[in-house]
Amino acid sequence: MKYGVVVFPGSTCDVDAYSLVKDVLKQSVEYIWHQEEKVTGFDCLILPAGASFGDYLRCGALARFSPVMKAVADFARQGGLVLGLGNGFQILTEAGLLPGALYRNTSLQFRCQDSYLKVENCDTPFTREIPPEQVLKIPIAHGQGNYYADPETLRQLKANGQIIFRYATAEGEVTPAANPNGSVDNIAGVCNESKNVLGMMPLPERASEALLGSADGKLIFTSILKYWEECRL
Amino acid sequence: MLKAEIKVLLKQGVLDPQGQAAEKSLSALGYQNINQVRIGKYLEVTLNEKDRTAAEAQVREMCTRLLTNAVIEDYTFELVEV
Amino acid sequence: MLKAEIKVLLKQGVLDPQGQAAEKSLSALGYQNINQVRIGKYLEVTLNEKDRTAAEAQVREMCTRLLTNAVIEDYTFELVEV
Amino acid sequence: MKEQDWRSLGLTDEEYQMITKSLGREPNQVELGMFAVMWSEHCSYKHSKAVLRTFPTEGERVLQGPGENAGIVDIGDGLAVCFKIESHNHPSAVEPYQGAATGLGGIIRDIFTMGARPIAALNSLRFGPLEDARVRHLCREVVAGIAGYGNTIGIPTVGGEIYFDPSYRGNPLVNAFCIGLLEKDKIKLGKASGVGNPVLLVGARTGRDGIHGAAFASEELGDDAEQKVPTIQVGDPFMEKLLLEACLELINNHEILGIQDLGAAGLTCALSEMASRGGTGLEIDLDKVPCREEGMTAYEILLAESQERMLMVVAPEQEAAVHEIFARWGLNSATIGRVAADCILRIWKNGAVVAEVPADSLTEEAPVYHPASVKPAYLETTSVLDLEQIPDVTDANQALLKLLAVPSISSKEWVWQQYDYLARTCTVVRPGSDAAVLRIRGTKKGLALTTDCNSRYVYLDPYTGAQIAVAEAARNLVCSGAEPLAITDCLNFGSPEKPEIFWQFRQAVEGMSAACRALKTPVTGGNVSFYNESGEEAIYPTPTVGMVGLLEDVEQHCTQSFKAPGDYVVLLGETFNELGGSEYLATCHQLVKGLPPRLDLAKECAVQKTVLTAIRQGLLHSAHDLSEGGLAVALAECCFEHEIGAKVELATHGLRLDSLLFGESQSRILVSVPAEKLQALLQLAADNQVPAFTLGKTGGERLQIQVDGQMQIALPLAEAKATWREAIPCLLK
Ligand SMILES: Nc1ncnc2c1ncn2[C@@H]1O[C@H](COP(=O)(O)OP(=O)(O)O)[C@@H](O)[C@H]1O
Ligand SMILES: [Mg+2]
Repeated sequence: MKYGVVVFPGSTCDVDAYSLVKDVLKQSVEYIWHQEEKVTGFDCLILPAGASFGDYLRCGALARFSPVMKAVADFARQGGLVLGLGNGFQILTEAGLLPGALYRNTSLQFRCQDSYLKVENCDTPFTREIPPEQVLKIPIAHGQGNYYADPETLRQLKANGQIIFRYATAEGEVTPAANPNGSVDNIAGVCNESKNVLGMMPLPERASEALLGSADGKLIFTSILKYWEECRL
Repeated sequence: MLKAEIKVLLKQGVLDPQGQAAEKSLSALGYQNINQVRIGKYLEVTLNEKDRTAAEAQVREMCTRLLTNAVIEDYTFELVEV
Repeated sequence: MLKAEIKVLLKQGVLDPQGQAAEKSLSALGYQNINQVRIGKYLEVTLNEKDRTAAEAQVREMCTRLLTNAVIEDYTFELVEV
Repeated sequence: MKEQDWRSLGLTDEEYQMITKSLGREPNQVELGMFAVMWSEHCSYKHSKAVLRTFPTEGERVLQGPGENAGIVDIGDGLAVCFKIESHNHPSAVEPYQGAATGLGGIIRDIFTMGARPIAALNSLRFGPLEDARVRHLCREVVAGIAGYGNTIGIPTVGGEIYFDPSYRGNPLVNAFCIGLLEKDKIKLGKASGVGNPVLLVGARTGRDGIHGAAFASEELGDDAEQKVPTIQVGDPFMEKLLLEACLELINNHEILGIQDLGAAGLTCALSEMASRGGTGLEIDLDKVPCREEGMTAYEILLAESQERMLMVVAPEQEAAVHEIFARWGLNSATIGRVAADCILRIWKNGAVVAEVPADSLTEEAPVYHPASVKPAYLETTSVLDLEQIPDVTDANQALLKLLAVPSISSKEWVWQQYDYLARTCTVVRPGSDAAVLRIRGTKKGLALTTDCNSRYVYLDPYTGAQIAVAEAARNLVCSGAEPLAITDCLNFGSPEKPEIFWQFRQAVEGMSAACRALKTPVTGGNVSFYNESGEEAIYPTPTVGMVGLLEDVEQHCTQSFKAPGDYVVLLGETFNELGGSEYLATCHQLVKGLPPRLDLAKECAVQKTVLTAIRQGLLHSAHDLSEGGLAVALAECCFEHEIGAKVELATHGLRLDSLLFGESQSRILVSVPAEKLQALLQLAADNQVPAFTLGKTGGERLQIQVDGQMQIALPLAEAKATWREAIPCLLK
């Protein structure tokens, strides 16, 4: 399958997503410059982690106006898979492709550490290969990963099964102490109503090889691959 | 020219960790009479524009589109001649 | 009670990378009449204090000691009754 | 010109005479300003140059030694690494966030200037005691500044060091290290060549930032430090990220003849260094320089230290391509002049020549001083340590807990969790072990990185202390499974005009040189920061070592933590009655006294060779060097990560109990070995004549240390770990 990794001015972890697809997943991948107005021929688009536009004003606020974002929105509307990792998640919320907003961690500090994720919905293109009870060990690295949605939005998210990952203990318990950034309801990742756009603050591309400390994140990408293979049939 | 002075704060109901931290530090410094601290952003946008009504409409639009995020933030602004 | 509305900006001459980036984005969005954008902080500190003169002195002190960074920032404030 | 004109710029009367002689006339104001910054200590190295020449700088792998923006070392496979460390102490004392941020930004530019892609950063920090509110502020802001810049530009900060000591109360140290990777046939140099070729200034626009910053860095911090502050430079990591990508795109696809970053002394320094290295002249028109502010004078444009700018020389047919690439990245680029034949820097503004100076007179012909050097009087007192007068430890449990809570020993997680140490997905060993290990994509190889300096040792004996800094850095790399390759150093000292300080400096350089020769780690570059004083007090002399090591197979990396219960715990190397300069004496007896532990370089090499071979043969589960806090602290540190305890038995063999448990004898490494590999390890040690002591086994939830059959330390790991982990966060709350 073919991935596209969107590159905004100041994108930093575009290389991480690109290398993951190429070296670990062994799929084909291309960078997409933010000025592109069309994205065609891709099966999955990744909005990469790190920073974009220096994270100035608000993370994702300036990137969402890049010309490519109209094309990303069209791609999503047509059912294409879009994965926003860290900064990519922030861009997707700023662009209105995902509900809610991400703001400053309650600790007021950037946090780079392992997090443990409870998978709340295994019935999405991104999570179908994850064994339901498995707790994923995936690192976070952000200063603005505090997820907020108003009560009504939250209710809808729950009702539609759009909450995909929640921060938990290594044993899978969702507790306040396991929440690294103050996110409402320990939310670490959400998707849109039709489940083809996922945003998450933990970074699975950093946890897809044993050499780097965990390969749990790879399950997300194998899920995507399986979904794509089935769709093709 | 007109300068828009824009004050942005987190919506009531959205936790303001920065404000709370400052509040704590201030009482630790001995200020006993602090009731509340809130911390947000202040922006100044200077426009080559003379017409206040046009400027107002434009500032509002820029705030909604780019300068603030309505999910978590509220803003107010004033226009001053410069 | 009195509320101090404090606006903080980088001193004139100090580089404001955020303001510059926002300025560029606004012109890319088609706003042609933007002359300058500056981005700073906005703080609201509510005090259990009735005396304006006392409040003013206190706010100035808090700004110097904690709330702003005199090396690179300037601030102004207003007191409003709440 | 009047005396106060040059004196107020920091030039001496003799220096002014040298300038008039060199020019054959009096300089004008602009020229005087250029000389003042270029002849400042920071740019000219006038007090240190002669001593620095004694460093060993050559080796089989060295592709670029000192003299360029950064050193370069061959790592095989057609690849090379480029690395350097630099100080930003004075700016950080005044505006800690921006000072630290721009320090990192500056060293990153030094790396990509050479044509390398920056892949990791480290930082070496020194502050006063955290009990002091101002120190806490500095510490928080410096760390936030490094995080803010490094995380946003996307270069992982994978390691470093941080110490707290009263000597740094008024003058913190902020040293930033960066390493980049490049193909070894793509090295770029900061040279101007080809008469008539265009000179381009790219990146950020020039503002009035940091005028006389270099001169500011070349003075002691006085009470008026805050007033003297030049306009503070604010870092713009977004701009630098764009600059980095644009420059690398350019370098990889087009012929760039010379490229140089702008740092201290701004355009003046970059122009004069490029011309001087290339043996050419430059004709520069300041009206072409994109400025951020209106009405900037020639003086201001030439001296401003605005960040995120680069100067380059290209062939005329490449000029358009440069402008096109920079425009695409949304950056300014301007052709500001041409290369000239006459070795003169000729600067124009408003159609008139405003400065006309031989390039070499600013660089090569800067004064070189051989300052007086006198052994400091304090050493008379500090070197006397009568252990007989000090009662041996009675409650070793308490002493260990006390040491684990010392901020310089305790967990540094509070610092590094603010850094994105995983960006670029190459970090194999994260912060918290002896050295960071990165994989090199597209190869089997890995790099190990560390910075080290125990400045208390250097204070007590600059020669030995500096040797130990090098030895310890190498030991850290070896414990991670890497072969040490080369070093870069940042020499932080007080005023070189004080003979006692200059003596420290010379001794330290000699000590480092000796250790570098023995360990075969040449010096490829570095930085000198003098005048680190506030009030009467100078900092401890702090020659920080940044060292790079290579793993042929990154899978063979090793960390300090115990991995499994039931492993044997073995101590390699010998323990002596050495408490001088130890953390134990400082913490438990409030004494900074004695001589630092002896260092026998031959023994050091033997221990390192043993451990490196053992790791490569797959014998070890962990390896950890002994440093501050000695054996007991090292054992505890090995237990923490995976919460695997240990039970060990020691024998005093005539040693004091405190020396045995907390002494800091050098050339010792603690390893854990699975049972079936113990014999092989002991044999290997014997073959290398390295004493090896099998102390006990890993396992359980406690750390237990028996000495001569008596339980001296028995601590639940949970308690010990909490003490160690919470120390810094508690103090910073
Ligand atoms: N302590 C040192 N050891 C070895 N080389 C040094 C040392 N200090 C400075 N140098 C070398 O002197 C040159 C000038 O250093 P510096 O002025 O710090 O470079 P830059 O212009 O990049 O700031 C560099 O090549 C540097 O490597
Ligand atoms: Mg340089």
